[in-house]
Amino acid sequence: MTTHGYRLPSGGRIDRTRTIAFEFNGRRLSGHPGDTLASALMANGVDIIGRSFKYRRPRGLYGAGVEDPNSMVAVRDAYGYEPALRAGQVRLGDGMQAWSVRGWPSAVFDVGGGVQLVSGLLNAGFYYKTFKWPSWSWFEPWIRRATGFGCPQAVDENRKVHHRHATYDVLIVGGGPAGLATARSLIGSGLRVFLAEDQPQLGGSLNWEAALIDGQSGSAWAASMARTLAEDSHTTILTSTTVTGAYENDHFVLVQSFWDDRGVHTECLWKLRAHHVVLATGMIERPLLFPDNDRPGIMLSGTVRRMINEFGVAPARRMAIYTNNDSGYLTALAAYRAGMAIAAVVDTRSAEAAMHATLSKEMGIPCLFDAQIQATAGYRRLATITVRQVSAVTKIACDGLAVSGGFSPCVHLAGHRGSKPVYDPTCGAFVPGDVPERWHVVGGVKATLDLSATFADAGAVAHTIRAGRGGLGSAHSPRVDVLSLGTGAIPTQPSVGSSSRMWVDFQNDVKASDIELAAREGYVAIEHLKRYTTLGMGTDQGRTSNVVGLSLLAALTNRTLSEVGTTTFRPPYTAIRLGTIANARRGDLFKPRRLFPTHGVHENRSAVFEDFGWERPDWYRSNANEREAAVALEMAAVRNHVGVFDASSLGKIEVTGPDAAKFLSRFYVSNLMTLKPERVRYSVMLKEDGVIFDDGVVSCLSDNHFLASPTSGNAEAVAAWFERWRQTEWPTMQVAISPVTANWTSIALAGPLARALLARLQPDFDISNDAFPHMQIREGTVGGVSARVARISFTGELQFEVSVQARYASSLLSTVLTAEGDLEPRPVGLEAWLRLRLEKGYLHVGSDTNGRTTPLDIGMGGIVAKRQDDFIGKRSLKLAFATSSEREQLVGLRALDGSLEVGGRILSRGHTQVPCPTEGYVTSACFSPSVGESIGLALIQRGHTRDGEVVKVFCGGTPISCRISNPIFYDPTNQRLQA
Amino acid sequence: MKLQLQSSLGVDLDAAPNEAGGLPNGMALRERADVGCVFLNAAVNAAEVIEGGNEALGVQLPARPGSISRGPRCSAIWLTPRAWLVQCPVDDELELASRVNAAFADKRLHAALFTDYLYWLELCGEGAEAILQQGGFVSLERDGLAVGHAKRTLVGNIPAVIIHERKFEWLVGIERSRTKYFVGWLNSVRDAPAG
Amino acid sequence: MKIRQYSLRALALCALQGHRDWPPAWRTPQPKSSYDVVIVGGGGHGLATAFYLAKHHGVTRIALLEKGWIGGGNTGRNTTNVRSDYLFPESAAIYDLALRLYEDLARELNFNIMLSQRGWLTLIHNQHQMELAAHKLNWLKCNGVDGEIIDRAVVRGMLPHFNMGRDARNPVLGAFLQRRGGTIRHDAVAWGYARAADRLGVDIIQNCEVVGFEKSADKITSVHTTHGRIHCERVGMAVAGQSTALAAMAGFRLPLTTHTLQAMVSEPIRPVLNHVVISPATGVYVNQTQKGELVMGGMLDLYQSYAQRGNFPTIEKVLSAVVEMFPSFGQLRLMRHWGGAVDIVPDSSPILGPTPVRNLFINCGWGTGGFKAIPAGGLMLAHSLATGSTHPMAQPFGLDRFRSNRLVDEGAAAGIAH
Amino acid sequence: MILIRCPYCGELRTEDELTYGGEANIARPAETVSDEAWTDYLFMRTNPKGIHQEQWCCSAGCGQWFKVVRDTVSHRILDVWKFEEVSQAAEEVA
Repeated sequence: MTTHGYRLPSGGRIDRTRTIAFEFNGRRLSGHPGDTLASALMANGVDIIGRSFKYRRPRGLYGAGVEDPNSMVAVRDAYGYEPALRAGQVRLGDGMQAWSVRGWPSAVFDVGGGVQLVSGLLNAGFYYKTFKWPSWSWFEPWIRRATGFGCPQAVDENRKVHHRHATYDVLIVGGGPAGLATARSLIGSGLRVFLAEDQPQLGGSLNWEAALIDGQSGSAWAASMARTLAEDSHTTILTSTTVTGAYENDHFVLVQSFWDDRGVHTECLWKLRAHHVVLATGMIERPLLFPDNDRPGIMLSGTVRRMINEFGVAPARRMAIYTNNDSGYLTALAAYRAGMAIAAVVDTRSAEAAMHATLSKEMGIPCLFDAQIQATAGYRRLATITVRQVSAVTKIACDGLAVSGGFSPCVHLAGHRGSKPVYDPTCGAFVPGDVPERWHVVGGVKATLDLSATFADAGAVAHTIRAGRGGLGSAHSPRVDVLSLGTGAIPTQPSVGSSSRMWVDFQNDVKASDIELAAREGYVAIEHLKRYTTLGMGTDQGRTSNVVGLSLLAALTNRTLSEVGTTTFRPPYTAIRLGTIANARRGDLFKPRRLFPTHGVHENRSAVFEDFGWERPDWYRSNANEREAAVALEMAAVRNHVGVFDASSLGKIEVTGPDAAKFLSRFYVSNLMTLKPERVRYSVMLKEDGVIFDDGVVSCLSDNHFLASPTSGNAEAVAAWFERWRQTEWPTMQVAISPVTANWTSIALAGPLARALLARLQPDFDISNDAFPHMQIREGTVGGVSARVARISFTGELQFEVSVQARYASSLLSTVLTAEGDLEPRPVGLEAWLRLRLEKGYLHVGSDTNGRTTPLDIGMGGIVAKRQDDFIGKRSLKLAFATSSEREQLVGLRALDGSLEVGGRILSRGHTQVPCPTEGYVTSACFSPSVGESIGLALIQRGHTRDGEVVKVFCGGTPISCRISNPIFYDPTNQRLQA
Repeated sequence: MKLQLQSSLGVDLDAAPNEAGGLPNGMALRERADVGCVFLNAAVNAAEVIEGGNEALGVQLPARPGSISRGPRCSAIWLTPRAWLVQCPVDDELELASRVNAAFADKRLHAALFTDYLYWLELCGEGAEAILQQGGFVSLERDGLAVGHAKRTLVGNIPAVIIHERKFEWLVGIERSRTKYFVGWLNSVRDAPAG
Repeated sequence: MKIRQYSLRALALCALQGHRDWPPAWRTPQPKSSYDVVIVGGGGHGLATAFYLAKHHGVTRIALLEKGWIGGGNTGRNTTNVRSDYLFPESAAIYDLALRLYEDLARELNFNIMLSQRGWLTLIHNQHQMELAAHKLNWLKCNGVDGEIIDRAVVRGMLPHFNMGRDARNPVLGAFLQRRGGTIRHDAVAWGYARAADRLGVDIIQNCEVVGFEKSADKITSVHTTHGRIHCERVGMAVAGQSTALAAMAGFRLPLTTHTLQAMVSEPIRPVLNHVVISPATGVYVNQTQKGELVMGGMLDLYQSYAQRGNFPTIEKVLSAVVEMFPSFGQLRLMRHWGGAVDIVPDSSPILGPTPVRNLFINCGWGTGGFKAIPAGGLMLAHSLATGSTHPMAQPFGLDRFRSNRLVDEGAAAGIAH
Repeated sequence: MILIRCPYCGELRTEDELTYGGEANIARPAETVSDEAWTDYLFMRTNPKGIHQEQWCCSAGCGQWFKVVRDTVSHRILDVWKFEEVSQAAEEVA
């Protein structure tokens, strides 16, 4: 019948005019465009594609699509590498390479197959009972090594990924007869319809079933439907697109793949919202249980039809069929018409129940009724089956066996939304239960096997949707003349053979005997069964095994299938590549980097950037090549002449309106009602639990116009915090909050020569010490452009902070850095800046405070006590713990021997070795050039009462001695910043 | 002395898709450094300041969400129930802001300089909406964001102001510090397959 | 012949009999009308409580009520990570106790819980985090808990698939490593405790929901269930995700909100990742199960939810971070995702001990850290139920701390996810 | 996926564009209240499994806070209203 492998001389939807070459396990093979890897392998006579998970049994193709538990392969096409795919899901590409992912040295000759010799020990849950002595860690590495499919490889990925968002009136899931008919009936309704079909062509089962619709073959009808729908401007049809998940409020996630002769080149992940949902997902065939039912050559009956009709491949030379419903006969007919030899149809039912039996008999196909398979033989491929009937046992030679145990509707998407499937005993299947509002279920997914009924149903659903949306149009009712699948089949229990040879879950090697054992040991809750035996937990997610396993458990525990129920259906329906979800969000696209407008100027100065929410210069290589040396030079510049620091990320929130001062006073520990125009005040801000949230200065620019400057990291959070309280708690306050941080660039000039440097910028206001003292702000022009200049200090030196609109930023920074004469300004990075403030004992929120620090702990108790009116967090400062003597309070530390490090623990009194109790930690530390000592700030229990005390600090190694001191190490009288 | 103006685009234009090529089917992307902005924010209900605002700006401050009023010198975009974005030629920014601030000395309405906060990109062409929709829904409504309307939303995981100027013409404003990221993102999504 | 002790020998013997001789792992008793102690909640903490109560305190009349199937709550839905590298001595003490108990649990329960101490790596992305790591290390050494800081080269050797390139958005300077951290087979913990507790006489009653409490003065006298009324002397409650509702039934409030914590798993692949890795920059963690699947998770969904379902925006964030860290993992496939309902306390520390109802004791509020604390949580609740007093280790975690605002805020102290 | 129509800007927003603000209608006590009342305000929440009144902010849109009645199991939104308005649904629940 065939001259080349198993390819049939004619038929199928493949393009026989072209041949494409591919490799499987290093063998060069060929197929045709339109083939899947599965059909091409079958056409080339490849029997064994992989090995099972636990016993490493040889495995051939079992299903043609996502339901296949067996054919896991690794694939490399022209666009990338996939370590674990099912062969039936892979469109064949030219030059494609594929490998079996289990079995060593090969899937055909697998040394690991020897594990079958001890399979009696490896039943369900065996590892819970063993490997405890001497320790699981002795066994685990060996067991781990034996697991898993493929392995990711570091190879170039050329596959592009895109994400799309869309809103539609109707989403139709499934482009089989039910979905197509529904879409056709919605044409002209004015509704925007989106139809997603997971196969490359529309039609679903019509492509491989014998059906006549409106006088045409099923596939011809589907093709004409596709043309009609493609012409409709309101309908969008995507093939090769799987709806993988349904989420609340009718959001769906879809994966669309675009492929050409060389493989999948693009994937598009759709996030789609639909007002109506039509579930037309059809059914998946399920197997029958019998001894040694896992041999290569045994496959689902529908898969056989699909191989013949869609791909022109004969799955075997001599086929037998084992069925409990009428679809087995359709397979027999399809095989017969394709010219294959049929060994027998083995039907578990009696002759009267089989409505298509006569047809088979007319064609001379032997039919055995009331029959069950009690054994099979053939290691690398099926060779014989042994059939038992009441009166006889027959051994039949065959190299292929098509199995049908009925059908399971694809209820998954409804399940994602929490809809519990219900067991319908009349059709022997779980169908969707209560579906969400505006969901409609059509066709096979509600176990409708009859096409006429499906079309009628589709028309009715379309009518409902149109009526609900006020749409127009009329139903389209195709005329059907078709060989029906007959009635549904109830899963039946095997009555012959050993349960320890019956595979329920092919991938994980869960056998009927494992389910018996689980039941015996009390793992009878369906989730317990699943977890104990691993039933349905493989990559196929139990599509073929679940119902079989459930019916077995039901029988073993004398319950109905309804009572047993199903496990929870969780997204995704089919596995999604992580790379597709990640959408090339790599590197800088993973998280935006926020750049200063002056970024280029810093780059020119060889700044070393750190990401603090913004890319900020940490230190400058233009100052020195080593971080420590550069930092020392930058500190010296500030102390001795002038340093230039980019403070652009510092928050800038304009707070305006008649109640602005009152409003701000409710957030800060200090009273801001008394803040006059051109004045600046420092304070801290609390959350309601009394813990410090942020600090910074508030400037009064003019009456009713304030500028709050939260820390860089909190700029957005503080603006949102203000806004939330304004809207929700104090809606009648007349205040407006305008966050304008990125509009401005702030350049701080710090050091004894700061005023001279500022003068070079020719401000249009007096900057002398008398006219512009410390803690004041001016608006005017600097360098000829509008600017705000604040005289504040974070370094303890004379300091001006100049803010201009960002478009002048680079010019401003370049100008001050290249100031001529004896000013010698240096760029100063964040590290030097933070050490300068540490010498001065200024707080760095987040470093010197933690999630429990209150203003009382940092020495602001006096200011709190003065406040008469309420502010956020004030009440919490009166709770017992805030005033308790155990509080950790902020103090200074001077190292007496060794050097302090951030995070050093203060050992409790009397302890000199760890482990031991501690009473605080070092929050900031550095060697201070100005003081000539290793200094730090620390939160220490009762610290404010312990000035001068010597404590032991553990910074790794031997604890060092430190003296508790005032936190202001540098210029305690503030002479320098007021100069 | 006078500090120099710098292009408001803090990124290398050569790396960006531009009119010379890179974008599919006749689409164009262009920086709009000519757009100046003033952020108007009311400390009281909008109704109380609309009249004064109109007088100072010569344009009706819109009260309907998402709508834009266009005047001879500037246009005003609804941002929140109490706040508007005023677009004007970049050189008019200071003067417009001063006029508003002079009209509302008590600060019931405040005009903040805002030109340098936002970086504006113009995206034109039939596929422009599809490009934006790779970064978010743009609108979850059946009919999308109508022509002549604006909204704030997320595009490519960052906040943006989107204005649907006219058919196939969009203006996108993003915070300046994320410009380089956004242009990189546009580069990564521009060759999406149709469908 | 029924075989009770689990061992390789027993397995071999049973194999000869076709495994027909294994008894049920636990009985299926009908509830009696009265017990000394009723434990509500058949998750890890409830089952551990029952076991330690019977084992250490000799209480024999114990009922454990589970409204569904045991281990079906967060115990069955978590990502199975264990570690004890906590900062505060109070937290470190309790989590390290749990880890030490886990280390010997397989033998104690005669049930292999598959503790795999393959090491917990908290990545260090910048200088600031390096300082935090040093801080943490000092703290742990003071607490007597193990930990070490490893440098970039060592991380590279440990994580061959990790993105060490210059294009990495979050560069790695090193990592904080707790070698004793790792993973445990979560179902085995529930089943192991259940089987061991059952053998000590505890009645484990599944599919039995508590619908109310009968009180006299400020004491519970009996528990109303879907299986009828059960009289009892003391009640223990360990019902993560349902704590608020049960407390309301008993007449008091808890400072909790319930959120979804999601987890996702890839298809099984060959061993590629030996450690548990968490990145503080993204809050995302990933490890590979013994079966080969990658288990991945991230931060909580920020809004309150009892949905116990996954949600795509979070999944997208987590998986983008995973692929950014391990670019080749982009080739793998997301097989399943799910969500658990976790109880979040303002200070992210548990609530243990007495309640306003005199004979009702609780164990709740573990947030995302419940699984790793199971043995200690059980031990603490058992102590309260047996003695009526609070174990010294549990004292910092009493409900009363919210009145004085004396919180144990681990998250705030370290800025790290649990 | 949470989906809420903002009552201020009228746009449908997904959870990516919204910020959750916790339980609504928790009154801020005056400074003079007892420790118990204050810590109740700080920490105690109703946390119901089912109908919940809560605050949300249209944070990526018009920046306004509003109130929502949501089912914490199904994520169905039963009502949305502005701070200055009263909700029929919320009153029925209460």
